[in-house]
Parts: sequence; C-alpha cells; structure tokens
Amino acid sequence: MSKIGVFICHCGENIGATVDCAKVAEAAASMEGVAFATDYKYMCSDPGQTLIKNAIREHRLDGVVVGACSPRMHEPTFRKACAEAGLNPYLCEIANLREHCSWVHPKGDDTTEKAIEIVHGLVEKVRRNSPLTPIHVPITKKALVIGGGIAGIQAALDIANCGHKVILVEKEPSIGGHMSQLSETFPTLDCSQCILTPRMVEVAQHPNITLYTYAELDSLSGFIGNFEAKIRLKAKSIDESLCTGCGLCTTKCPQKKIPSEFNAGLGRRTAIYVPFPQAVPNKPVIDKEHCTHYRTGKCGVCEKVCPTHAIRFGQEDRIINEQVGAVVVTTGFNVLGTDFFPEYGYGRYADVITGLQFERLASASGPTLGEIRRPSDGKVPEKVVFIACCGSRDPAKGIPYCSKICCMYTAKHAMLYQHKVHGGESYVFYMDIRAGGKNYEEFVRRAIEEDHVNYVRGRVARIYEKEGKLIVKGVDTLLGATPVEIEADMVVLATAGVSNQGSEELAQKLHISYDPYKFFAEAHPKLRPVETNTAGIFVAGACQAPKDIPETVATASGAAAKVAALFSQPDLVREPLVAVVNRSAPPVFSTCVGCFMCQTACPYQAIEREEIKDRSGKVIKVVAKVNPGLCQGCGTCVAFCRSKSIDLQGFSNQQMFAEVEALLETTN
Amino acid sequence: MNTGFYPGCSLNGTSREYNESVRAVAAELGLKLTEIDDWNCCGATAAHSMSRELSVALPARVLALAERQGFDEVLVPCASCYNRLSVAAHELARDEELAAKVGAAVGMAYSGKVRIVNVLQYLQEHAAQLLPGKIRHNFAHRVACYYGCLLVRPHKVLGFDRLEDPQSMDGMMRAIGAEPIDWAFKTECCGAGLSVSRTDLVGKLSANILGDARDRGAEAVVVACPMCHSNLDMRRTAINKCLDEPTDIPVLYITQAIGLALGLSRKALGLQRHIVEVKLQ
Amino acid sequence: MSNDNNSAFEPRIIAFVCNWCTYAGADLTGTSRIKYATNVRIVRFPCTGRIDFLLLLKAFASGADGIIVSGCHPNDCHYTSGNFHARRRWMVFRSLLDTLGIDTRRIRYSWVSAAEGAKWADLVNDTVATIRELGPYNEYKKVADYLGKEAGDE
Amino acid sequence: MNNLTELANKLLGDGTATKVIGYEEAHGKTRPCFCTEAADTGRLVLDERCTNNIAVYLTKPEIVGGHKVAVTATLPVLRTMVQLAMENQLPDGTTAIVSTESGEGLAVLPTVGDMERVVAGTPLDISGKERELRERLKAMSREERWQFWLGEMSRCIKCYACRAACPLCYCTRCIVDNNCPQWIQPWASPLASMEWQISRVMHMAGRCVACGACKQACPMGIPIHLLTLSLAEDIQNEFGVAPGSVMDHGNVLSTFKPGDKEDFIR
Repeated sequence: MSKIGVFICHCGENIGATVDCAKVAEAAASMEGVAFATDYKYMCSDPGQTLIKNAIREHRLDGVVVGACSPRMHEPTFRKACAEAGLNPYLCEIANLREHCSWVHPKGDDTTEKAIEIVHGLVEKVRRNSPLTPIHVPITKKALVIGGGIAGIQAALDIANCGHKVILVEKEPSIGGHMSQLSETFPTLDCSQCILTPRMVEVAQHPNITLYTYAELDSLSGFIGNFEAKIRLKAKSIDESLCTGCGLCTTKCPQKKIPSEFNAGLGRRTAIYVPFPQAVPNKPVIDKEHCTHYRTGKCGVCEKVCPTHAIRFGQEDRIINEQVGAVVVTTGFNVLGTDFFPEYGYGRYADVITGLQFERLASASGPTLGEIRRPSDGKVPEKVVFIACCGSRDPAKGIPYCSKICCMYTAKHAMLYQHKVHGGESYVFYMDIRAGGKNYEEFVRRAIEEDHVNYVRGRVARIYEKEGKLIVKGVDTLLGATPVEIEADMVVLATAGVSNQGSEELAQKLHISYDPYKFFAEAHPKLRPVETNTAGIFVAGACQAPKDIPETVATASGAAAKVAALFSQPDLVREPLVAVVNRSAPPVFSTCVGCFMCQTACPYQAIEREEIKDRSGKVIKVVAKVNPGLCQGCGTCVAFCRSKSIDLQGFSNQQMFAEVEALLETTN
Repeated sequence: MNTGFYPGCSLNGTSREYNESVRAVAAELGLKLTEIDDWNCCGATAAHSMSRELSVALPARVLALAERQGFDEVLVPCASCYNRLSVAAHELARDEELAAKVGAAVGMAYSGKVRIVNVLQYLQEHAAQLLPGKIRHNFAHRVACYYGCLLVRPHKVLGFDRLEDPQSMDGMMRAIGAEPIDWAFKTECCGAGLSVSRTDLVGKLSANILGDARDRGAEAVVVACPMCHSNLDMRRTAINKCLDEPTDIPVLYITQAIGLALGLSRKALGLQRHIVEVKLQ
Repeated sequence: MSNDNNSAFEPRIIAFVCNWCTYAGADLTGTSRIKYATNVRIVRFPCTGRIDFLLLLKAFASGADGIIVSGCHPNDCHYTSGNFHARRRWMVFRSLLDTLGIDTRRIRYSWVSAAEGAKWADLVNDTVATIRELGPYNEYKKVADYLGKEAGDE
Repeated sequence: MNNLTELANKLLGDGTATKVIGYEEAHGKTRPCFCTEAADTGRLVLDERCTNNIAVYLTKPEIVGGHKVAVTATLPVLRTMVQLAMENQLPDGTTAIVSTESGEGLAVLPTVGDMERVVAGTPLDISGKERELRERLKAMSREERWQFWLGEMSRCIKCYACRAACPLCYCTRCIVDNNCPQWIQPWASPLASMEWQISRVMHMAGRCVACGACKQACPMGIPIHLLTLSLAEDIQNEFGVAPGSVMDHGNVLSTFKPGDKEDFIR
C-alpha cells in the first residue's frame, strides 16, 4: 500500500480563483494510496516547500503529487525539495492545474472536477514510479579534433590550454587549411600566414597536442566520454624520426609538373613534396599517385640523395586506436571549380579563375610571388572582372544559400588588384553586397570610393573568348538593365563555398546529421550552434556552413569550451529517464528476442547488442541493451518493441497505462 | 509507341522545309508520324501576353485531342509550339482550378498522359539508334549548333538538356559525321520576338550569332526552330548590314542536315526554299 | 448516429501529447489565457514516438469518446525523428482500425508546436464539437463492458 | 530413392546439416517431419501438397538447438526464412532445399543471399487471393464492418493457434502474457480478442509473408488473415513496400521517410 502525499497549490489566485483547491485536496485524500493531502497558497515558496518536506518525513510518504503550475516550470523545484526530505526525486510528479486547467477554464464545478481527475491520473502514475538515480558515465579526458585548418587549430589549442590532451588529425601533409592559402585577410588586410603560422607552430610544440598529419578517421565507435577512434596514418614513405626536413629530396625529384594543391592548381610541385615552405610538420611526403618509383619501379632519386636515409618506399598505412571522450569536427569547406559554370566557359579558359586561385596569385608565397599575372601567358591583366555569387544564391545551380564570405573577399581581391596593378581597371558584378560585420561595410566602401573599383549590380550571362580577350556579357540593373560588355584580361569567379569532399561519409562514420548540401547540422541553429545531435561530438567552422575567419575561430573556441565543460566534470551525470531492456533470471535472461528492429528505430544509436554467455564463454543469447550514456529517452523503441521488453524509466508502460485508465475512471 | 505530330502554323507557312524534312527523315528511317486531327493554334507570341487562360486553353485543346486520339507522345518540331504546349501541361498539372476552367472552356479534359517531345528529343530517342546503318555519306562539315531560347528555357518546365550549354544537337551532329564547333552563342537571343517590328534589332542580335559562328570557322548554322531559322536566313540583308563583312553562311534545320547524310534529295528536304543558298552536300 | 437526446452529453476526451511541443503549446494556451472546453485530459509523453497504439485502444476501452494525439511538427522533433516514426505508426494503425470498423473519426491527430497555443485551444474545441456530434462511443463501450454491467447510457 | 532423399542424405552426410526439416505424407496429406539420419529421409516429399509453413520450427530451440538445419522450403517458407534472417532469428548455417523453377530438379541455397535472390525473383501477388471476401468487406459501411468483426471475434476461443502457427510470432514472451500492465484481458471476450488481433496484426506490419498459416490454424475459421492482408496492401500503397518483400534495413514501422505522406494529421 503506497503512501502518497498530494499538495495542491493555489498559486495565489492563479489556480485558487477558478479551482476549488480545498475540494481537490479533500477528493485527493480519499483516493486509493493517498496518505496525506492538503492545499496551500504558494507551494513553491519556502514555507510551501517546507510543508511538503515535513509531510514526507511525518507521514513517511513514498510518493508525492504536487498540483501546481506546469511541470516545465517547477518540476525541478519540487523534486529537489523531495530529495532534501529524503524522498527519491523521481517519486514526485506534477499535476498541471494552472496552465492546463485554471487558466484555460472558467470558475466552476467542471473545472474543479477536471483538476481532481488530473490529480487522480498522476496519483495512479506515481504509485508505479520507481526510485531512479542519475546515471554516471565515466569520461576519457582526451579530445579528438578532425581537421587542422584554423578551426581545428583554434579548438585544439583552446582545449590543450585547459590542460586536456588533444589529438589533431589532418588529412593533408600539413595543417593550416584554407587560411594558409590566403593572401591578406579582410577587413584589416593583415597577412594571413603571418597570423596563422605562429599558431601552427604552437600546435606542433604543445605538450598536450598529438598531431597526426596525412591521416584520416577510419571509424568511430562508442559514445560520449567513451569514444574509440581508429585513425588511418597514411604512409608518408619517409621515416619521420630520421628526416630533418632539409628539403634536398624535393629539389632533386625529377617529377616537377604536378599541379600544386596549395597553389590551387596554379603552381607545380614535385612528387616528394612539402606543400608550402611554412608547413607544419615541415617534412615531406611522397605522393604515390605521381611518383615514378611507385608507378614504374624506377627512379628512387630521393632515396639516393637523402643524407639521413629516411626514405621508406615500403612503408604502409597504419591504423592506430585512440580512446577519446569528445570529438570536434572542423573539416572545413571547399570552393566550386570554374568547370561548374558552362556559361563562364566550363573551366576551358585559363584566365577564368576562382577566388581561391586569385588568393594564390596575390600571395607573396604564391606562384607569381604576389604579382598579379594571368595564368595563360603571365601578363599583368589590365582589366579584371570579378563575379560574385557564382553558384551561390542560385537555385538553378542547386545552391540556394549565400556563401557569405564572397562579398568581402571579392572587395578585398579588387582592392588588392588595384593596389598591385596601378592603372588597372576592375569591375565587380554583384547581386547584393552583404557586408554585415565589424568594419566590413567600411571596407567595401573603401574599395569603391578610394580604390575606384567599379561595382556593377547585375549578373553576368556569359563569358567567351575572342581575340585573346574574355568578353564578359552582363547587365547593369541600376542603369535600367543596360547590357554591359567588358573585354577583360582575367575573370575571377567568387564560386560558391561547398561542403568538403567526403563530408557525407564522415558524417555517416560519426553518426551526425547533415543538411541537403552535406554541411554538418548543429543540434539547434541558435541555442546549440556547436553541438551535434550525437552527444559528445561538436562541430565548428566552415564544415557547418561557409564562415569567415572570425566566425570560424569563434565557433572553434565555442566547441572547445563545450569540450572543456564536459571534461571539467569528474564523470558525466545524466537524467535517468532512459530506456531499459529488461533482464530476468536464467534461462530466459531477458524477454528480448534480439530482433534488433529497435536499433533501426533509435535516433541515437543507443541500442547495442549484448551477448549472454555461459561459463565456458559460449553465447547463449544475444539481446538488446540500451547504452544509458547515449539514450535520450524518447521512447520510440518502447512503443515499437513487440514483446514489450524495453521500457522507459519515468514513463514506463505501467505508469502510462495506469495514468490513462485513472484519467477516465471517474467517468459516470 | 504511337507518336502524334503537331506541325503548328510555322511548319505550314514560313518553314515548310522543316515540315518536309522532318517527315522525310522519319519516313526514311521507317518511323510513323500521325498528324493530330483537327489541331489548332498553340497561341504562341500573342496569347500569353494577353490572357493566361487563353494561353493555356489553346494548347490544352491540342493536348486533349492528342490524348483522345490515343497518342503516347506528340512530336512538336516548332520550338515555340513545344514551349507553349509544355508550359500549358505544366500549369494544368499544378493548378486544379485552372485545369477545371480550361477543361470546361475546351470541352475536353486533359489528364496529362501525353508526353511532349521536341525534335531533338525525338531524334535522340527514335532516330539515333537507326542512323548508323542508314548514313550514305557523312555530313562532314564544321557546324555551329544554335539552340535559341525556346528549346531549353524555362528549364524547370521543360527539363530538357543543359540550360547554359545544351549538347543534344551537338551529339546528333557528331552522329552524322559533322564537327560541332565550340562557341558562345548557342542560346543567345536572335530577336525573334521583334522579328516584324524591329528588324534593325534582329539584324544586330542575329549578326552577333552568325558573326561568331563564321569567325570560329563554322560552315553552317544548324537550328531546330522556325523562328531562329527565319531570322538567321530571311533577315540576312539586315544582318549583313551589322557585320564588318557580309556572310553567306547557310542555316539548316537539323533534319535537313540529317536528311543530307541519309542521301535524301535536296528537294525532299526543301533546301531550295532557303534565302541563303545551301551548297553543302 | 445515435446523437439524439444527448444535449447533456459531455464527451470524454483524452489527449496523448509530447512533452516538447504540444504539452508546451498547451502551456502557452494557459499563459495566454485562451479558454477552451474542459472535456480534455492531457497525458504527457516524452515524444509521440513513445505513444503505444494499445494505449489508444485502452483509452476507448476505459470510456473515452474521443482521442487527441499530437506532437511536434515534422522536422521539429526534440528527438529528431520520433514524430516521423509515430506518423508511420498512425498511418498503419488508422487503416487497420478502419478495416475493423472502429470509428477513426474519433481519433484526431495533429501537430501543435510550443508556439501554437491558440491552435491547441482550437484543436480541443474542434475535437469536442466533432465528438459531441458523433455522440458517446457506446458501440465500443458496450463491447468493453462485455463481462461487466450493461453500459449505463444504453 | 528419389532425388530429395538423395540430396537430404548428402547434406546429412557431408555435415552441411545435422537435421532436415521437411514434409512427409500422412493420410493423403502432408505433415512436418524431422530427419536426423539417412534412415528417415526416405519419407521426405516436397510437392504442392506441402502447405504448412514449417519455418515455424526454426525459432524453436527444442527443435533446432544444437543442430545445423536444412529446410525443404516452399516459397512461403523461403520468404519466412529470409524475414527471419533479417530479424536475426535464422539459426546460423541454416540451408534451404528448394524445387527449381521447372519444378523438376532441386537446388540447395546455402546462404541467406541465395534465398533472397530467389525470393526477390518471385514477387508475392496477394491480389488474387480471397478477393471476394475482401471486396465484400470494403463494400460494407463502417458500422457493418464493426458488426462483422464483432461477430467473428465473439467466436474466438483465445486458443492462440494463430500465434503458434505463425512462424514470425516467435517472442519469448508474447504481449498477451504480459500482466504488468495487463495490456489485454486474458479471457475470450470480443474486445479482448479484437485487441489481441490488433496487436498481432500491428506486430506483423511489414513482416507478414502472407503464407496463410494463421487462417489455416484457426479452429473457429475466423478470417484473421484478411487483417494482415489488408494491412499489407495499405503498406504497399502508403510506403511502396511490397508484401512479402524483405527490407534490407529495419522494418516498415522502425524506419521512416521524412516525406511520408498522410492526409489526416493536421
């Protein structure tokens, strides 16, 4: 026989004016299992809570129903009060007499009757409540950061500086990402490499950071606080412990005509190469696809010239296992190539380039050492056309979103061009100028007003080559849609920022969701911008959507703060409102038959297979098991399970069944 | 496959040679085309600028007739008719209210079962596989494939070929041994909408097209639209006024080019009807 | 339908709602002081994905005349996809009930978000009106009372 | 010795199987038979008289426990085996013996993949079956349908033969045996019988292979298979999942598409 206490709150006049609270308490007192019932003016006030605590102690209550405001309001308050009186907090339920009753109905018998029935439903539910204890999950205090661009660098440094171990994985031979390719950065025009390279070095030297370059995530298993990452270390074909980074091999390599990724295809590199002079680590890798030795078995020049005999042609990929407690995904973005644009020549015209390629032309470390020379013949272009929104905001191209960074970098490009080519003429075709950001609008105005960049509001319909010139045909919508035709020497397309290659596969490995454009999805666009729907996995930077550097760094630090917050706990404490697969004595072990259809229903991959073995280790039965670290308590599996072998703590079948029957019982 | 044929007004007037060459090529390849009985005007040019209902009702009647007469698809060689029929089918499928109104006005309902195909689609789907054994001699010329505006736009309605750089005609030309050039004016405007009222503009716009084709070494311009053809062919005097140097580059319907490769007579293909003489074999 | 002489008939309606959208939406109805019929009793579930079809049958067997099932709009589920699972479940369940001749008009499915306080009030009022029109679900009650006393309102 | 016997002996002989589950002739009909040695296999038959769904034994530990099993499978049996495999219920190493398409020869399907191919190649057509009764049901008003089923359910004696005969009803503890809470009253009353059938049919959603074992087993002749059949039809209409086809991932009710269309949630 249970001993439930029922406490009806008047909430001042809020409930009391329409519901006869005394009558509700009186009715409650006569309900089966109720040992004590009373009403009070303000149950959430200190004296109100004391009243509850005293009643619990005095009447040895084993369950409490508080008839008050919505549980979304004061459930934590009353559960805490119960806990303070020694009652398990999960034995306290709230009957919503305010939002669902007194505020929506007029004063009268019907309303009071409804209040009584609501209380009755919850009394019957609470009689079947079980005491629950919060779930403690241990945490491995080591983070995995995937992607070594500025976002990954920032996140890794922030976490490492909080005193936690970090593993940073980068798929390229060097960290640095797109930021290392940029010339100057808006709106301050400070040199990108000058601000980035110190950070790269800091990563390499940080005692808390383990850096794996030329490496990729192979798989990730486990759950928040307890992930196991398998990381593939691609064979670099050198012994890094011997290599001194002298660079002799790269100067002697006879394969010199490979398009350089770092220079966005505008420069050339060798088969054994360091992507750029400031690379971290500054040790070469052999590109097996282009290396003569790997292709034909001949050559081997690098092996011969290496003073420390560090070349290892026979090296193979290695897979290492790392235990981590949290993952930060910072895999960045990419830009569309010019070959995406038939109207602009499908990538056939050498002098139609992307914004990223222009960065390399403008960069002091680039193929032209910072001089603006067009790729086809190396001449300095006298007239350059910049086209914003190439692909972006164009549903016909399948990219309805704004790539966000193009307005600003196009203004910067035009400005840099004007600074470098005196007497040059530049045009920017744009749809709108989106310069929201600190000092951004001023920057664009400077390009227009001080550097005399010609801004033309309109789209470019077509580019074609004629007599060595690129004919750019567009329209000026501010001049009454006048057709504009410009004979340009070079055209720079601000091509859309798109998700990085392989982002879909990575998302599937991590079990995180992504949007139709394969950018990773945050748990909530506003309130949980760096979390994913998979607990313990965070995202930052342009892998979520195109972002500029300040925003990327801000989200990276945000994600790092989330990781640090997670690691600051001795262990992970979670609400015990999770699903549980029943267990019983042998030979049944569990009524679960192991069909594992629940696995396909669970949005959180929280359902695992558990093998029940006999003493000799032979598997007797395979049954489902809910990982309480992952389960969020939605209960979809519970409703689906045919044999009712899964139940949801706090909303169990017995509780809900009893509540439904009780709510209808007082009929007639 | 029961293919209906909708010639529209152009193919019975200014572009009789298009009509003749489509039928001649189909007959040579053993493909059956049945003209839709009692067809009417598609309403191009005028109707859609005056009344939406009228602009849909006219093609709707044609489509309803085609459906009633049991055709699976209708070949519409005229790009303008093709465009109007397709737009009407698109609107009828998306606007129940309009469909009901139009159905009442026409006196027949159209359920949307008939597929509307342009000449390029038709050739690709039916003729391409028959060509290899039938070609008498290759049409070995450099050609500029000119698609014009109506065959590919609006893309969300027609869903045909690549919007900015269509390729279907280029492919057919390769199939008969021609060499399509890479050029910039495939879908540029020829000025057809102003063909009668502003011949000066037509001259200028069409001159851009012919000039570029010539400069890039094309020996002929190939089209699949009566308006394109009449502008580029008939308005040659106006065009030549806008060019630094007059051009006599001929303009052929795609079916004429294919007909030549199939060894059909020049008369059967109506080549004698052109203003600019076609000397190519 | 047997809705004669039940002017005094007050439908018993039970609402199965999810905690994050519809329950919160009903809270908003309260905070907005929008009035609606007293006939409804709300049962709070974490998610529509948790709602067992048998509970709906139990509600009818226990004397409900009508049922409301409501949760987050598609794509708004707090648990990402519980409402999508629920939607499939109801699609299948509803056609099965129809095959059996169970009155599917008595189960009203809806999406009510946490911001749709007014929609919740409308939903309740509308359902009450529909059920009032249909009359008490005597057909089912009679069968439910097979072993018990004859239904009082027979 | 016929081919079937030879084949069964071969499988028993080379260790592919230690038990063959098949059919034998009895009283002019067939009944299940279990062979563990060559001496038994002479009784095996596999022809159009074999209508029982013997896949039901595959989830019975007392029969398959410790054995490698070969099943002489008719098409419904094979479908069941594929569905069982998908639900992790087909014992490892189970093989199927099937008649080849011509009906003359026999073939051994050693893996689930092989079974899937055969099943996928022969789609299930339920449209022809029981058409008349289903059309009659559809033509009824809702009240008439209710009265019809009420009449049928009031004849139910709650013997659960439908459950026992169904090869996909393999739960260790059936929902009707769960009394915490007592979801379904244990006695035979129209409501309890109906609730049981609703549960059974919902549990079969997207899984039923339409073998008809439930109907055959019902001693009262209640046409309960109509419920699973009409549900299968609805599922095909709503989700495009053909009856008898096996989904490669999850189940109709444990998966979803964001674009699922209904017209009743407003």
